[in-house]
Amino acid sequence: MGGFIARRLLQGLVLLVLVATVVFFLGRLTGNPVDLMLPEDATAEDRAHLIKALGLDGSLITQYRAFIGNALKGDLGTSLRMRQPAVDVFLSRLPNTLVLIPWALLLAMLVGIPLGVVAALNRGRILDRTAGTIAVLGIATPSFWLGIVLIFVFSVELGWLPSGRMGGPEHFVLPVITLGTFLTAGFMRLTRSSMLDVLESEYVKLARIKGLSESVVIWKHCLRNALIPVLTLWGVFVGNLITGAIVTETVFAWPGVGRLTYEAVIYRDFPLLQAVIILKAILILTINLVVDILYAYVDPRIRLS
Amino acid sequence: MSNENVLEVRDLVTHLFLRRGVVKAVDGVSFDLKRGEVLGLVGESGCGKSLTALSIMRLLPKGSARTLRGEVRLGGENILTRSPREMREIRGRRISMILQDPQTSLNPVFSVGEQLREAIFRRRRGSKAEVMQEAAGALRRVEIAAPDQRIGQFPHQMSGGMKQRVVGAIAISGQPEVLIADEPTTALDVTIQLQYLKLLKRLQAETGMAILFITHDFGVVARMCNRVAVMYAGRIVECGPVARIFEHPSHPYTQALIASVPRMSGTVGGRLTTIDGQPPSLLNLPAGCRFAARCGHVQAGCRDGYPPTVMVGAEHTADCWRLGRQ
Amino acid sequence: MQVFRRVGVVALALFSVLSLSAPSWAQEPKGTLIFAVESLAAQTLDPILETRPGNAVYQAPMYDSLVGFDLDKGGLGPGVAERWVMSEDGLSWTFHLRPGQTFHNGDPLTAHDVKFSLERQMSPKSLAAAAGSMRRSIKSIDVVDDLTVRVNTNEPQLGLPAALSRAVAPEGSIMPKKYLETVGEEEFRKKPIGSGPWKFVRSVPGDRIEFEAVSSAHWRGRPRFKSLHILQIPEESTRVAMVRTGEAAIASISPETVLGAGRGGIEVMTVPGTMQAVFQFYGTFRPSVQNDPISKPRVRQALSLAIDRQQVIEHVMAGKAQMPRPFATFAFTESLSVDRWKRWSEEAYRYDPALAKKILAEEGYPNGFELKFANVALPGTQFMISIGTAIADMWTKIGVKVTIKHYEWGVFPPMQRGEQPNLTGWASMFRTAGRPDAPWRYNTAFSPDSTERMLGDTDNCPETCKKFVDLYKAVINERDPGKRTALNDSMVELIAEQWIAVPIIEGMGYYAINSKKVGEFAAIPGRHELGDVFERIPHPDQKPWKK
Amino acid sequence: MRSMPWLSILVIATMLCMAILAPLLAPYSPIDQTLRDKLLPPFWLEGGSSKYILGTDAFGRDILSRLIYGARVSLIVAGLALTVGGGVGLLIGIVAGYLGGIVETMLMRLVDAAFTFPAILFALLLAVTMGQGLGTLVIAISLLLWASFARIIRGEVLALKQREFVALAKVRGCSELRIMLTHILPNVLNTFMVLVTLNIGVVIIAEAALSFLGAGIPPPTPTWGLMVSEGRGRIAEAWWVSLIPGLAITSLVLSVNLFGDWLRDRLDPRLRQQ
Repeated sequence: MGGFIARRLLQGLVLLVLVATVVFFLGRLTGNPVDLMLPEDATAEDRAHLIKALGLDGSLITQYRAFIGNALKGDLGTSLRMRQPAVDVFLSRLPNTLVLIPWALLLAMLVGIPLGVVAALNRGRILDRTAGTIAVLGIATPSFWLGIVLIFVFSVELGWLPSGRMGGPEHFVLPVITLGTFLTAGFMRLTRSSMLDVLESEYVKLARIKGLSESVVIWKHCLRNALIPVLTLWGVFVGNLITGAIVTETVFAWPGVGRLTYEAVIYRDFPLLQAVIILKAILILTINLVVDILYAYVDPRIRLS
Repeated sequence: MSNENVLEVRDLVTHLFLRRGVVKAVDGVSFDLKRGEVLGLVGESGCGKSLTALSIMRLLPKGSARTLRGEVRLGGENILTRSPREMREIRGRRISMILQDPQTSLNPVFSVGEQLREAIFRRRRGSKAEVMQEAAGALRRVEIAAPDQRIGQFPHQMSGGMKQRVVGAIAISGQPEVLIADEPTTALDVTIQLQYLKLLKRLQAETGMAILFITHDFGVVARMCNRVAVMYAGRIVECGPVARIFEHPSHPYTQALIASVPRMSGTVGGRLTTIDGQPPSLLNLPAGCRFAARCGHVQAGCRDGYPPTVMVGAEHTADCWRLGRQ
Repeated sequence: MQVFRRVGVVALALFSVLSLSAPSWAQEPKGTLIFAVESLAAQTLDPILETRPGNAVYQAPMYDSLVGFDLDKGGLGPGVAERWVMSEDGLSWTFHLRPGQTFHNGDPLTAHDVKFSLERQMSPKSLAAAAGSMRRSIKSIDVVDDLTVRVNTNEPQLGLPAALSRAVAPEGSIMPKKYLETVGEEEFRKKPIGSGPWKFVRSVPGDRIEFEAVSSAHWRGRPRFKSLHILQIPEESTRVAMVRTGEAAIASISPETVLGAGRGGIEVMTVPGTMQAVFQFYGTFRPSVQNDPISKPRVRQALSLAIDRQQVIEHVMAGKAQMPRPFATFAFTESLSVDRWKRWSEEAYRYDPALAKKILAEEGYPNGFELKFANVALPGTQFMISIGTAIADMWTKIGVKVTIKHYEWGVFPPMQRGEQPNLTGWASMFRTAGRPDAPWRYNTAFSPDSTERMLGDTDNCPETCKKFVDLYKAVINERDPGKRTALNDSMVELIAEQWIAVPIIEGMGYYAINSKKVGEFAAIPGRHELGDVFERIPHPDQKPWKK
Repeated sequence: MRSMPWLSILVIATMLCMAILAPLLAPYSPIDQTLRDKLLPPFWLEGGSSKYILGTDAFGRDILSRLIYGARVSLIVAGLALTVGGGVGLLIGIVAGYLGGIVETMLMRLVDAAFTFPAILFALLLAVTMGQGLGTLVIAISLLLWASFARIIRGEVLALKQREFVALAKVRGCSELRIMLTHILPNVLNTFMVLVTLNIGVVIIAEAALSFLGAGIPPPTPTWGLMVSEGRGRIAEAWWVSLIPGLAITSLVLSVNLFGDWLRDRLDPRLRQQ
């Protein structure tokens, strides 16, 4: 177990360096923050000054060496635009995204998993078809569009819910739905398919032979097994949520990390961009690690080694 | 062994409905199971043995298979007409089953103890401790060493043989009157097979339950059963006491089957014949005797209709035109 | 003499400000004014860290600028300094500060703060765009007395007041010397104070900035609302939705949504002259493109004639734009015969595809020619894409085969540098902000040592290029307003006839307004951002919108 | 067992026809503007004209024509992205799964990296670097796909490796390469095809999302994603501009998925695990 975690952490570190390097150079390829910070009629002199002020002078390699050096010391630099430590900026926004995700996941699980089970139990029947269709609809609707339609219907027309922004519980409804829809669909489909496999398995037969009640058979014996593949996708899903929240956060003016990342790209705020990507990667790696450990717990056959 | 039937199957018809068509897997099966006896149900794989068993348990694969006709009388009452919830009450406590493959028949994510507990718990509610005590006891009965440790273990930590014992323990933990054993040893190594058979016999002797023992191996039949029913292409073609069937197999198919196993008497070099040809496709069965195509003694009329069931001796019946005309 | 006339003008403007803000002293501020904007830029409240838009949107409420606005006409007006005079030798400007100004912590605002602020803006750590040029032009700054500052320059700098006016740049913002020196930079950035009509309350990164009205009167006018919240709402449809639902009182919008917003039963306010959309040609002087059609001024003129500007205004800009004046000139452009050029433009920028075709034929392109067209949008000006798409379509209609390529703003400036290989021989969209001083903008576009240098570069400066250089020198050193206007006119003329940077439309700023939340108000002409307007926005009951 | 999803097949076929025969079917050019006719509703609404059956967008461009040409672009994007991304995934999956050992470890770490790295961001970076365009979009979306393909294919291969015929081939002394090509590849193709069908939807949605973030195919070229994104600001007064392409996307993805599910049940029940 300990060895397993240690090895994973090591791999994670290598992976981080890889990611960091990619971001660093890819970012630099995309142009220059100075041009975006200066008014369109700035003189060459103004540019030179700003470049110096931002410490963007010096060759790429020197910059890269400095970046990696500091990064290993845990210093990911200062946001060019906000003149604050990039890590602080990220951490100040992270909670906003993190409060959104659990609800989206909860929605996905509360709706998606039971729906998947029901669909599987009624395989091929109308209920299954409808559930499946709804799921695909969930997958097939661009989330930004869904978000805007939701706003239009529920805030503008009906005036039931706020159009966006963080705030009290009512502010969470639309973003969570927008963020959770795809997830719900995913969970539903996955649960359904793995449920189908489990239902045909011998041990479910045995459970029935024991004369266990149908609900015990399904919700205890089947579901626990059916959830194993669902769980594997968890890591990926949550990862997607953290990064994929960009669209939702844009639509609902949610000051989270997704939006932050987007701005970091658009304004070429390299230190921020690097910090955001690296920290996200760390986050996702951790989540995956946790998921794997959970996995081993749910499925005794898995040995962490 | 009394003469009273604990299980009577009458004209049982179960069909599989597939995209390819209707498979007449169980097509009018009838037999009796007497209290405390072991009845072997023998036949090539795919002749409908397992499906017969599942029909009796009413655990047919959802959607694809359905029992169309017939009766399954357990202690006189037809359980096919029982409601699902009544059926659940019956399962495990009056009739139970051991599945073929121990590897897959235990739930991987629950401890052995837990899976036993569920079974026992249905019979007698009790404190967790008590029930666990009994679970350990159940394991001991199926000759599992150090049951108290085993109880905490998960299936993947056990050998195939041991798993099958656990399955056995689970199956009989409800003290059923009837146990269906569907090729319980085919998945086990030969050495372990023998142990397991012994175990079953012992348990049967102790509990006095009747066993419907499904197998394709006459050797096992000879070792386990009092009577044997030979199944071919969805029908039972011959049925009778083991000894009698071995001496005078009346149905050509039975004869061929027996010819194809090394003699029990163990005379070395007993010749091994194999049955040439394939069993008919259950999708479209031939009119008349289903064995006709492979039968050595096939004659005019064999293909006209399904042969009658003929009494060929005490408790010994066979479905064959030849016998009928004698 | 002229100096006094100038002062007179300023005084008048000052009067108008006072009269405007007078009634608001009447009642106590109440309620919250919520303004939704696309981006809070860097969201820093330290003036030396912020570029123009950020400064103008959310620093303006809490900071005053040394030189302010002419609120009615746009352009320069009194600010922290109520008047400013140039010394006879032209080597220094003296700013006379408005008496009785205080910072939010009660400290008086004095000449020392002005000196401190300007020097802080010029310091190396400053990100202010003009810091470099300020360092070059400003020799020293003397505090004459508490209400008088003298800025000494290396050479005559007619543009200095403009450069220190919020109408142009953020560099004029006045920061509290004493406070900053006592609490230090870090703390100042956390708890900034200024002298504006709004006090800083808090800033939530990526979400919003909150201000509160000052408790006393203010020369910019005392706010009618108790607090001011500026929200960052990136998605336009969401902004509009929030105005509809009343979650926001005012939202910045783009022409695309003006129509919808209007139909949605909410007020749409427009700010004239905030920018000019232009199409321009890089490196036409380079040998490599000598034989390209677009190196011929008349061909470029034909391209202009092919543009149906009314159509663009009406349909792309939803009617919320107007016919442009010559490149980078507006109604409020200083020392320019604006009326003459208005008339000139109406003629020159007319729609005449027939003539366009004719010219092309005469120039030897009866079947048109291939034209590469770089379409650029700055963040928040997506309509530039639409305009580009529209005129490309119009050019195709006179037989020019346009291949249009879109660039995200960030990748465009690098293309302007060096030999401009990727732009030479191309037509490209550009945009120029509304600001009162034409020469400054012309310099950055046409001087051989400038970034865009459309007429020629230092080692290859053809006829027109030379002409421009001389004119520009003359303009910036001419102190007689009359002569200066004449020179400005001829500079504008020179460029206009080159058809090298051709205005398409004069754009406006747009705001969707919930008329139940705020009363009618006017923005500053040429000033897109509302940072200097919030304090004058009334409650609906104070000044309802007339239907 | 499901029956053949005729409706889905019909929808897919229609869209394919639209894509292939675009120039013949489209009543107008997809990019020609008639500013005077802008934002006309579909013909069945009042104010709509039979001239523009599905109405016009903000530039007075015929939505039907844009829809038809959009099908072409969107499907080309999907096709290319799936070939590139799916292909790479297939290759890596097979190699990693079959060779195992250090190669597998490294490749799979790479896959993990891909999962940690926000694909949408990668797309953004590419878009601003290389400029928007088909190439960029395809690369971006491929980057989004290959990893998941690789993971699933590898799983398949691991299972296949245990099968006799592979062992036999080894015994017969076939080279690794030969085994991969002649024994492994054909056996994972089913899985691959199913994955492809199931991912078409993913691609089209990704295309839409990227257009929304300004990293898609640049205007005026019509793509469904871009159309939805362009019209989003007008849901209030001109819902058809974004709803119609939105419906097109949804119905295509829906059909493709139903078809894919059916294909999956047909070809490869094993795949249900993934």
